[in-house]
Amino acid sequence: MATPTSLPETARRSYWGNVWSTIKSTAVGMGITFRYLWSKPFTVQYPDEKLTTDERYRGIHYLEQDLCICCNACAKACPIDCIEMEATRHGKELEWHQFDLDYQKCMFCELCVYPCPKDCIHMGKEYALVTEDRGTLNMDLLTWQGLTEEQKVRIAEAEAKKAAKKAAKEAAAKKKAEQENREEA
Amino acid sequence: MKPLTIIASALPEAPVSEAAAPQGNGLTEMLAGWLPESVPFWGLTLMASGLAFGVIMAFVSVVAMFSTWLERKVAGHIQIRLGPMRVGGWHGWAQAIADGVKLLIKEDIILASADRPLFKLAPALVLGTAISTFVVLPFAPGVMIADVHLGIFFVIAISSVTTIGVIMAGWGSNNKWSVYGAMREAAQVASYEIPLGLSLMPPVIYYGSFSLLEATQAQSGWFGMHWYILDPSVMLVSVPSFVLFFVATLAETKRAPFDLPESESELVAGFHTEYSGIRFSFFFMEEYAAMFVMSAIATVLWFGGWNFLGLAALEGIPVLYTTACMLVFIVKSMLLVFVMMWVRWTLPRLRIDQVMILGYKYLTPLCLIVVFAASLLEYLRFVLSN
Amino acid sequence: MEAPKRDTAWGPMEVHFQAAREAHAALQEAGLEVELHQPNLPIFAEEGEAKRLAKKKADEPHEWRGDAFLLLKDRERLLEALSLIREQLAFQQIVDVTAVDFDAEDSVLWGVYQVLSLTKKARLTLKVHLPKDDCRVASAVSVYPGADWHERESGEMYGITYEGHPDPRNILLPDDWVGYPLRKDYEFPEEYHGISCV
Amino acid sequence: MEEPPQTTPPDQHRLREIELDVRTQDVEINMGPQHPATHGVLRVLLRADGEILVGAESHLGYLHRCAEKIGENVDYIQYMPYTDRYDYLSSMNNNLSYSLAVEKLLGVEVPKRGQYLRTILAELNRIASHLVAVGTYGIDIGAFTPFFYALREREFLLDLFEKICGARLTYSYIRPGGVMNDAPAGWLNKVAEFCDIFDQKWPEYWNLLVQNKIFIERTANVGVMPAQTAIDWGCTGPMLRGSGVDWDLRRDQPYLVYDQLDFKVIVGEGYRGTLGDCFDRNFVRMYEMLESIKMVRQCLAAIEEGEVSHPDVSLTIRPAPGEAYVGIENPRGELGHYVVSDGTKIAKRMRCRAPSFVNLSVVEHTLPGCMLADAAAIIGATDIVIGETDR
Repeated sequence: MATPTSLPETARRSYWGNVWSTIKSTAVGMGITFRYLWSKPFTVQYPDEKLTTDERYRGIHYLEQDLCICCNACAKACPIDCIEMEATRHGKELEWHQFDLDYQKCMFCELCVYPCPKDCIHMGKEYALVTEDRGTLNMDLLTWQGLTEEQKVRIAEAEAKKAAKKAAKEAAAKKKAEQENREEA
Repeated sequence: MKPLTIIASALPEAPVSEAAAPQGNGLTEMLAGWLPESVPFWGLTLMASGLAFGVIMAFVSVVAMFSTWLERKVAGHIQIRLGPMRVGGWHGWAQAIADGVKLLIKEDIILASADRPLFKLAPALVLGTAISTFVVLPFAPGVMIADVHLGIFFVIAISSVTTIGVIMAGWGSNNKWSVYGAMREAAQVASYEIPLGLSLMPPVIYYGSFSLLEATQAQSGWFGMHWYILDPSVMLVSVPSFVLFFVATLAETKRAPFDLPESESELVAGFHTEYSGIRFSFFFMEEYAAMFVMSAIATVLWFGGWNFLGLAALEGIPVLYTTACMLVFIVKSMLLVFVMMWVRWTLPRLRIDQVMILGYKYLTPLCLIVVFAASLLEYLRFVLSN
Repeated sequence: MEAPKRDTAWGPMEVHFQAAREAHAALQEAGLEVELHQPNLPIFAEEGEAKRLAKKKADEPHEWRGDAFLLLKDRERLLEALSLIREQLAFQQIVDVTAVDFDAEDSVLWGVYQVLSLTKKARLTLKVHLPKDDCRVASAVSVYPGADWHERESGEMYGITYEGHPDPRNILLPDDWVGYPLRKDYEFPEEYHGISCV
Repeated sequence: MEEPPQTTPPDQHRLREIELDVRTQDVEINMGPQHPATHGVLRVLLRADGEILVGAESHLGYLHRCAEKIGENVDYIQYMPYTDRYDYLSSMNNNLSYSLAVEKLLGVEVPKRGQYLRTILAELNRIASHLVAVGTYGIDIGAFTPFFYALREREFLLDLFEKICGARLTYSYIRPGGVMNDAPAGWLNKVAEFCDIFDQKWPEYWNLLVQNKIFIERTANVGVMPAQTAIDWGCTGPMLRGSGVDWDLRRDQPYLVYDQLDFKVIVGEGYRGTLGDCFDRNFVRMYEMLESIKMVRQCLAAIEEGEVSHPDVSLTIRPAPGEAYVGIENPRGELGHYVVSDGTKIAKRMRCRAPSFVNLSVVEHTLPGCMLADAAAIIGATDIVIGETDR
């Protein structure tokens, strides 16, 4: 099999050489550990002290819901399909039902962030996903559900505008018709 | 001064030092004073034994608890961690108590396929032997359960009974890893008995006695600093013999780098893989008790026992003197225990054949050389002094 | 030997093409029927080509980029070819043995052998076509011992029988797994021993 | 060619008669899948005659996650996070191998700054991975403390990775077409700082662990693998170099900017025992860390401002049809990705040639004849990551 290129350590050294190298290397090692015994510990006491996460940290997502247009781009980009969203459209306004991100599956790859046309989904800095029930890991990223008061107002305004427009249109059509009638007459 | 020997009569076979064991003295006499005269002598002896056992057991528990805590703190700080910090507030001082309570209330699992009598008996045997070695330790003047004349011999003999307990545990567990651990323990302890016994010979030759009490008393000179290891006339022998004893001790107490019976990265946990709850804690306590006993023997034989610089000045105040002596003794022993821990967290583990090589090829011949040198030195001293 | 020149950011290319050409000539000389396939696109895409290709429809004719490979026509002579590659052409190390099921409609699998020469510092890819209905090929273990586990893996994943393999058990999958998971026509099981796979 | 040593088949019980007419039988021990020395869910079935092993057989597949099948079902950029999870100790290198294979099909070369960043990160990740390898090796043979010192330096590296890509283990930073984003301001200075710190700390591991007499006794002459066996069995990385074969893809098939860097390929010398033993493998790892530091320093000196990603590569990748194999020097050996494309968004074949898988295949032939404790030492010196062997 092998051709030994050099003698093994034990064979090469003499009896007393072995004794000496054992004592020496043990002493060197114990010197290092003894120095560390009195040095400042490197660890932090986790729940009391927390290390700061960095600017680019990829933690639990957050959604700027008022920007989101429910285009499903992030859900399509996700390699494991862990995003599900649902909203009803009222003209320009969205009535949100759900925006679920399943952290049982999510692998924090940030691929959902890039395709977003409105730049509204971000990786946050929260990281503790400790829970006693796995079901709770299927999180809803929505800050509110359904319609907000402002949205309702805006929808009402839009509807009123629409109605006014419609009325104006109808009125115009009526006028036109009347005019035509008159012309015909 | 005469030591207060408590249950010398409980060990009828053991040769009792004449100077130090007046019959019916100590605890038996104390009990006789309290109890009605109708209580027979054997009853008193039994009660005294029970009391002594209680005291030792309590002491062992406290030592084991403190040692586990210390071990974790030492390991932590060597590894730039903190170790336990939560339970009890200051540096997790109550961690060991919490662990003890946890182990007590944990389910005691006995495998269906285990050999039940062996499995159950093993932890008791292991802890029992560890405790009985405490009998001969001279903690302070007068605080010693029995001054066995062959005290050193007694400790070596009793402490190797642990091996039988470990083999029982390994075999009874019906687990191949456990059997491996047990067999390693058997091979290792049997081999290291020789260097252990031989390395104890230089101090024995020096003191001319096997008695631990006499060894301590012999070192009381020089204002309490006439320790064997500090005596310049024998330093050439005392230092090497201590190093050899220490290495053999590590192997005897299954401490790293000789922790093969329970090497966690090869044998999972070796012979106590299948133990849980209180039975596991027995093995745990045994390890620390054995460490303490071995360190205490080293303290007595090399580091002057309870003697310390200027301690004799307190002799006038008995209670203070005894307490101080005890404190000195325990602190010295714990320092050696600390060194054992320090070694453990520094060195890798040996392989079983290397353990054997170290024992037979290195330690035994070196011990023989040291014993020979010690004898020669003693003869020279004898010739010179006459 | 000098380290080969770095042609691209992903390593030298020309040395591998050269090795493929040499191996092709040597194998043909030995009477083995081998085809040399070389890419027809340049190594680097021209400006905006990635975008152009990205817009291309799937059914348009495509150019081809990447590694060159040798296609051995007769799979019965694989061992002959491999030992020639090892002994004469000095490709000492087998890097990978795998298979490719390009399309569910295809009638063949590709058996792919990647070998590496530590002296020439070149790689070579040898392929054989294995009909799906008679999926067997000689095991390369006798020539390259390193093919052992690779062949076990592609054997279980593609259902290829490596004839003469010393230990043809499953390696990653359980012994009683049904089907060949990496084939394109593989149907995912509903459950395995009562464990739901869905 | 060397015939591999035959292992005893598991079903054949060896019954032997030894002296004193004692009939003995081999012990079959199950090491793993839950065992501290198998570095994950590897199961090795050992057959032992007392403390001496007479046979070994590995059983894998406990961590099989169908990564190659997934690769045929998701598009190119979506597959990238999965490559992180092969060898989770050196995700940067996995990303790099995959990205290079896809770039080979795309025919695009990353801009210079991107290449330098990739090189720096690959080398830093190599250090991080070797630190774990050497540290856990200490644990395997019973020295617990060096592991914590190694993890302290690794922590510094993970902080650096967190700063540049936001993750500490599964980076997904190096992507087809470039890198995720440019290094933040001051990051390169931090890397230089790390190099200085590491140079000071390295002798500690060397003195505390590798130079220790017991360490040498435990590793020298253990698990000896001759050079020819290593080549035959396809071993790569420190396993191959530990056996004295001078082969490093970074020098011999230079990718990225390695051809412009001045570094030495560390080869085992057998200076504590036989060439190709466990000590040599760790020796190679230890010195490779220093070489990596050297390379990082050179990269830091040479890096210039500019683009980090190729402008043509977007999130949807449709490489030209064809096939590409790119093997790079992972900390554990040659990590190759073999990608077959038909011009669509989704690959036809996504093969990962994992170094641990190959290196592990030779272990069961090295074990017979060793002692039980050596099993931990040999498996540890192979430095396997089960995520990679099983994929």
